[in-house]
Amino acid sequence: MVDLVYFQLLSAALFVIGMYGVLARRSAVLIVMSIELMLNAVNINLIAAASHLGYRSVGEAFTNFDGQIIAIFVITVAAAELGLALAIILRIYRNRGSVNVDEVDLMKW
Amino acid sequence: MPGLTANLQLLTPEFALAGLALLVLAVDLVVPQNRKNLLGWLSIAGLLGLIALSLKMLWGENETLYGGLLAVDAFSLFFKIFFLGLGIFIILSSMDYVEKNLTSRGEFYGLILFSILGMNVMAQSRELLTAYISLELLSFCLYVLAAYARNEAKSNEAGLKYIIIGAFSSAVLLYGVSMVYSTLGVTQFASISAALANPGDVSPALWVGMALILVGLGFKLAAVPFHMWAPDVYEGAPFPVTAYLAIGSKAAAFALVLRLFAEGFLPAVDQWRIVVAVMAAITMLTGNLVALAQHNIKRLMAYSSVGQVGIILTGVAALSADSILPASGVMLYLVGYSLTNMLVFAGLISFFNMTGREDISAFRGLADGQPFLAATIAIGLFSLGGMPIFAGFTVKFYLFTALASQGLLWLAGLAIFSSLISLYYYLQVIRQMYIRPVEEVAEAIAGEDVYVPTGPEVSTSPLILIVQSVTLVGVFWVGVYPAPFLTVIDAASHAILPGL
Amino acid sequence: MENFDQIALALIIFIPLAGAIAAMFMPADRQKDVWYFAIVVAGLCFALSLYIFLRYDYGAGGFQFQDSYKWLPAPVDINLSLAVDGISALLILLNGIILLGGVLISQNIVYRPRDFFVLLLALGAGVFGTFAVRDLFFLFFFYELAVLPMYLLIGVWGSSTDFRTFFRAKEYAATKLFLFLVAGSVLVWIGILAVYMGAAESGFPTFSMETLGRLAEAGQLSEEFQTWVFPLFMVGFGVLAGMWPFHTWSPDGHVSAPTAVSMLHAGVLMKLGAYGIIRVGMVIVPEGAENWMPVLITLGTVNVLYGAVSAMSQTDLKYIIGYSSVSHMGYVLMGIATLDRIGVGGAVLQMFSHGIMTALMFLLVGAIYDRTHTRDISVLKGLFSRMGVTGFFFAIAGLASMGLPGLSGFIAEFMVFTGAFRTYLPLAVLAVIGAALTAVYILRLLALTFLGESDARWEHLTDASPVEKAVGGAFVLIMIFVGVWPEPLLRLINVSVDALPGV
Amino acid sequence: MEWAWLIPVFSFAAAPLIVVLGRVLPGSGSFLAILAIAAGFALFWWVFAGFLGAGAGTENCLVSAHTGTLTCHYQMAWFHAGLAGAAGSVALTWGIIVDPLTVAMLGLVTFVALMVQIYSLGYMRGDSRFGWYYAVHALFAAAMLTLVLADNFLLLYVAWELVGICSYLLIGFWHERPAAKEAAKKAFIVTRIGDVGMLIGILLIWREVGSFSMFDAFEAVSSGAMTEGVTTVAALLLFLGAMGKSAQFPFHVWLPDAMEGPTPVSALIHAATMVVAGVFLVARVYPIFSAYDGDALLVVAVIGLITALMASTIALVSVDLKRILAYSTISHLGLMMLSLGAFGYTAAIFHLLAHGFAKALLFLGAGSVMHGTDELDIRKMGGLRKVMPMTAFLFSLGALSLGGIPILSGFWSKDEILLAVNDHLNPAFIILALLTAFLSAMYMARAMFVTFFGNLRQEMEHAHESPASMIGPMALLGVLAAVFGFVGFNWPGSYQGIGSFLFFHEAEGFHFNWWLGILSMILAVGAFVLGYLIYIKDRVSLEGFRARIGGLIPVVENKYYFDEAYQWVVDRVVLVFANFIGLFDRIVINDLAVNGPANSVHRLGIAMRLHVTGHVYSYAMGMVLGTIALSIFWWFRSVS
Repeated sequence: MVDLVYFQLLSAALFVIGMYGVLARRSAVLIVMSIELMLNAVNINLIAAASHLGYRSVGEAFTNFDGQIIAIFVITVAAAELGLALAIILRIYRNRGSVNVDEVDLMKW
Repeated sequence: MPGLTANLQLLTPEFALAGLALLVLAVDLVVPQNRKNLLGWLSIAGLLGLIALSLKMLWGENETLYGGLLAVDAFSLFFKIFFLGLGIFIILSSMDYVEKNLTSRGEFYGLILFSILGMNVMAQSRELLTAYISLELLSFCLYVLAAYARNEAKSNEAGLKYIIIGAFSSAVLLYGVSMVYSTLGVTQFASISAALANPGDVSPALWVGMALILVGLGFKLAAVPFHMWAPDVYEGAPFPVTAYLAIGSKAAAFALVLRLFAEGFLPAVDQWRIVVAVMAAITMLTGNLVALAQHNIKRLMAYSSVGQVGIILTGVAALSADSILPASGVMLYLVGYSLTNMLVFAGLISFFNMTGREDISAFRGLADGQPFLAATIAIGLFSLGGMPIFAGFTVKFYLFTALASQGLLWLAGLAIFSSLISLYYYLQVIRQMYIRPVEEVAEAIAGEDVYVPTGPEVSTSPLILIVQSVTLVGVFWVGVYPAPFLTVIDAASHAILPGL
Repeated sequence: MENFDQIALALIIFIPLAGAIAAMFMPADRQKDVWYFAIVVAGLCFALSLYIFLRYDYGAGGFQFQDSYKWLPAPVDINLSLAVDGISALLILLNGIILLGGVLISQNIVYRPRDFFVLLLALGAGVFGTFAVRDLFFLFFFYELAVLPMYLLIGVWGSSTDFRTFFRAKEYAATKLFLFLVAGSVLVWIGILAVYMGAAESGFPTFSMETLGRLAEAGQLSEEFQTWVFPLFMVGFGVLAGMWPFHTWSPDGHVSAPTAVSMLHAGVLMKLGAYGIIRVGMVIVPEGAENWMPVLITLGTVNVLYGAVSAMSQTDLKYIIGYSSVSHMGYVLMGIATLDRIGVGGAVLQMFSHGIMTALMFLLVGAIYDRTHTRDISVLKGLFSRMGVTGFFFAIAGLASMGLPGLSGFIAEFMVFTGAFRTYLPLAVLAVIGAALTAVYILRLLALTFLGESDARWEHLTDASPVEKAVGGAFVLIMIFVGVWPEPLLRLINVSVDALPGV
Repeated sequence: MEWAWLIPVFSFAAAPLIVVLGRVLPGSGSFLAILAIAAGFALFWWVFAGFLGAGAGTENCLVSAHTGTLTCHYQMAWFHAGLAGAAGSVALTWGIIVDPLTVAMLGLVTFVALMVQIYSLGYMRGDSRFGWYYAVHALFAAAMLTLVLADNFLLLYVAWELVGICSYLLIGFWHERPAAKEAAKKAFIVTRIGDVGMLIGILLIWREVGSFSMFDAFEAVSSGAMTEGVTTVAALLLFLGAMGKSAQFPFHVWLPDAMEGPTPVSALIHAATMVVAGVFLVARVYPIFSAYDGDALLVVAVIGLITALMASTIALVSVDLKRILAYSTISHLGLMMLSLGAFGYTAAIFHLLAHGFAKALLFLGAGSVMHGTDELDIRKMGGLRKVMPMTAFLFSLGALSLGGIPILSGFWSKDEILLAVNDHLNPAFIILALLTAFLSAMYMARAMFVTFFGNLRQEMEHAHESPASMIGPMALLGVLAAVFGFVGFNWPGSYQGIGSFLFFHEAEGFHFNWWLGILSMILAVGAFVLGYLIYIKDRVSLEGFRARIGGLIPVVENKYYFDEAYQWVVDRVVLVFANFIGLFDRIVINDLAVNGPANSVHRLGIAMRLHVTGHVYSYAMGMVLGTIALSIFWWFRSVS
């Protein structure tokens, strides 16, 4: 079967891309999207690891579900987080007609 | 699996709390707009009941549920009471503010209750996922609370920054979790420590995973360099929420950190002690130095709490398998710190209710207009600065003694030095309130005092007076005779350090 | 009686604290009542301190009035253990005297009088505590407690002064003084923790000075450990003792502080530092002390000369006295540093005598300032003809400070010199010369301020009020008594100094 | 005799009583002081008798091995420095010595003080601070008596300082006069400089001997425990103190200014008693000075000679009557020192006594003149004998006595000094000493003739004779000034002359060196005759002489510019340095060393706050960097 390392590399790449998005984007919405990307990287990592660990002991039944469980939770939480974030971004848009985080700096220093 | 639902009754307080929160939300629908304070009273009553209930049924318990995901022990009980009490204080001191400044007041209390639930579970959880879920529960409530003043740009901005950075950091945290999981295949603290006990065959990826987890928690703690959201969020959030952030979320995060590091990472202490120590050092220096340059009282308190976090982190760095001193030190410090901060914030909130101002220069001459208010704030600030007969001094001394006992004298020295710096900006506030030019003193003597918030028409509300007086007593009590607190705290430390 | 002795020390700490707390609940506007109340409290303290001083059995020596309360259980194991030896007893008496005097002459505090006396009493409690405890935690606790009120006392009730070349705002002085003292205590704190660490390494994690002293005797604390710990105490406490170059908070603090605070501050607070060096530095890390004493005595000599010379060039009465305090604390440091039984005894006696003397001076300066609203000696002249008693007392205080025989200062300085000549001849010679410099600025001050034709501008002046006369007279009598017959004090000092290690 | 300690105690008691009760008592309590000193005087006679009666057998008395005279010693505990009995601690005592020196000094002090205080009743009458005057007088008397009785260096120093402060208070008695204020300050500070040396010397001896008792010190010296070097240094340091008090060159500058005080004060303190304390000190610790064949004494002699010469020259040109007397005092003190330096112990003390009586008389005379004329400038005087005959007579008596006119006491004592100088020092000394003798006779003649003889000026006609309370004491002193000298030589019978009573080591009978005696007699008489011719008859004109030494006159008239030099040092060195330190403290220590770091920390904070930019992505960037740093750090920790 495919070695775990490749999955990990993939998730790492995805995670870093998400990170880059957070840093590079100026639109709040896109930033949130990039965060979702990072979370999905986490999921890949988890599930890969879980399946790998699950088959570690050959011949036995699939034993280690933790990864998948965590992934499911993460997806749920991510969804909630997304909703919350969008709500707040909406407020911002209402109040100042833009979601550009460059302009959101009333408070600094 | 057996025992998953065994002794489920031990979770009654949590279920009840959730129920209470829902109840508040439900009642909110029927309570007329002008009677919303009822909800506050309802929550307070419920919290009081919960305190009594928890003490009654959990005292001396030492059990685990769901196959070790949650622990019901002295440690979690201690923090449970801590958070419930804190909730009472926060609601008490926020009622007037909410009435004046916020819409949809019902959900406010409901959210606070939910967040308390999140904190309680955080203190109980002995497994990474559980910890994460509860942490997010807390965080979500806080995101909303921070943005609660819907029509204030500052509040929105606070919410936005908070949630973006929060989500970002939780992603990092999760990534760390996933790495730990992928290297060890376990997520329970106990198993992690078992695996760490013989670190011969673990891959360095594990350390990175732990590092990322530390980052995620560092965000909750607002430890440098993960602190930058704190001042903005503190400034933008509604005043009571700021207090709640400064006290509650930090305490909860520390509860989690303590349990995680004590029960999970302790065998690898040599790996992370220096890391945490350096983090603590940078945190307290940055926080206190930047606080020197603040003009907004909320921002000042934000940076000061960053500095305080640095000092508390030193205790985490000193955690060791052969002494409960550091753990107790951290918890005692949390008690002293929270009481003191509650005292200060109660004063600040009532001041804000009077004047609607939050710049430090607004406090000029407060001691002549509102002597008691000024005195409480001054006492609180002196206590934060670590002056004796107030809690601040005693808890600092205890914590630093713990550091010394672990040979971390340099860190203790740094911490003491940084609290010297902090004293300077606390003095700036006290100076505004008390020290006035000679000619103004003459006016004050002559009775023709120019200062605005004076006299009965503007005065501290009884609710806040309750908070102030209770916390005041607490501050003096911890400062003068902390032994009773310590007996409880030592029990808690024993719970997370079973070896002792 | 026995059980009263048991609680005497607890009482002398508790009474002023309780007084302060009780005063908080008094009506803010009843200025006189608060004053009377404070007088009663301070009077009780004075009576107790006198009782302790007189009842201390100098024949037996050692620590007496022992009493101990459990405070924190193991592992930190902190007890509120109280006891005094001759040195502490003497200094407690000093504090009793000056606290009472300070409260008495504060009758014309009109701005927030209640808070003033609350803080003043808290300060007194802190000082009593520092002298009475035998546990490092509580020593430090009360030490900080004594420092805490100074900020507000100076900041709120102090006075800003506009000098020709610079402006000295009271908040600046208050902040500087406060931060300086706390900075000093930072070092002390680190030192205390270090000692705890060292003791823990040798198996006794404790803050009890009793135990730590025994550890040091038993050589449980290695010499190099002591050698790096002692400077922490030396400098940390030295700051409060006005040790050069950490003295600058003191003159500015004096200039801005109200009279009573100056009295307590120069009279008692600065002694806390010296006391700390003796009680903590010399006893707990004696070998380190021995290695560092050459430095300390050098700094002390610098204090003496530097303070005296700077005092010469000052034009503000309080600056002159402030610098003279710096100079006189130099004798204390020197005496301590001699590690000679006479020298250390002299240092302790100097603490007492300087306390009384400088308190008297500040009292009188305060009296002058209240009437003339200036302290500029180039403006004040010929006050003697208007304020005869004030001038007379001031002259006596001045003579005492220049070490005139028959007054307390002489015996103390003489003993310090005696000790220093045996141990550090060249520095001792310098110090004797410094003593002569004192005469220069004191006489300059007297000549400019009191002697000479009285100025028309000061026609209206009235002499010191009866209270001031009474307090001042009492101080004068004490100085003469000690100067003529120091034995009653020296009996206590000698026996306790004899017990110090390394002497 | 063991009650000798009471002599000062009377006056010590009187002083505070007068201060406290002065307002209510009649005469502001002056009588208390007089009674006290009178009691002291009476007690002195009793002590004197007891001492003459005492022998080596008497309790507490023995013939000291160090001075060779009968010495009685009484003491009681004072205080312990260091735990009693412990090693390195020392017990201080109230202790008194009664030996010939002390007895002689007691007599002088009590008698002159008594006279002066009675005299002051008239002189100070009506002064606003009459009581204060007497209080300080009493205190002074007490301190001075303690000084001569003290048996240990500490007590001696205590008394030494006390007389100093009394002198300060009395010189500045009329402090409204700026001159008086300054003079008082000057006197105290200048003498203080000497005192520092003295204190150092005392402590040095303590360091060597481990005790403050003089006897222990003498013992240590004679037993060689104190080496030659230390002994000499200690002696010279003590001598510094003596120089200060006795106004020896170069510390003489304060004494002339001290004349700003009331004249009786000058008579008592600055002529008869306090200023001779220096001489007394050297005599008291003579064993230390004379040890190791007296290296220190040579210095004493030289200083004494310089002082004597310099002062007498200045006296010759001064125009203020009191200042003439002051300089003459200085010069005679110099002679005493010279004599001590020449092993003329007896002569020195003898002259000290004789000079004390005569000089007190002269000052009181000057005071009487001032009282009668409110004038001290002798150029404005002349022929006063017509209006104040008694004063004139007594003053002249004193002048002649000090001038060394035979059979008056001054002649005998001065002769003894010359004799000692001649015997022990090299010829240069005796020549200069004789010159001094001539000069002193000369200025005495000048003062006497110019003031009282010649014809009366009309502005002086209002002048009047002084009351009996002033003349009486002068008369008594006059008697002594005239006849005291006779105690000097050995009358037929058992009495062997003062040298048999007051001596160092071996008693010396009275001896008289004819050629020296005649020489000094010629000089003295010649001086007076010359003076008569110059100032009364002006047969002899000084013009030629003046012309020849013209350059020197202003130098002498300006007192060799000592005051100017000192003033320059004070202004240009001391004060400048003090101001420098003051500024240093403010600018360097306070502003740079203290405020500097504080401000830079504050600025650091202001700079550091900039990292919170307010942009959410930069916060995220911070987290990312932090994360990377942390991971890398931890990774490398683990792999290494």
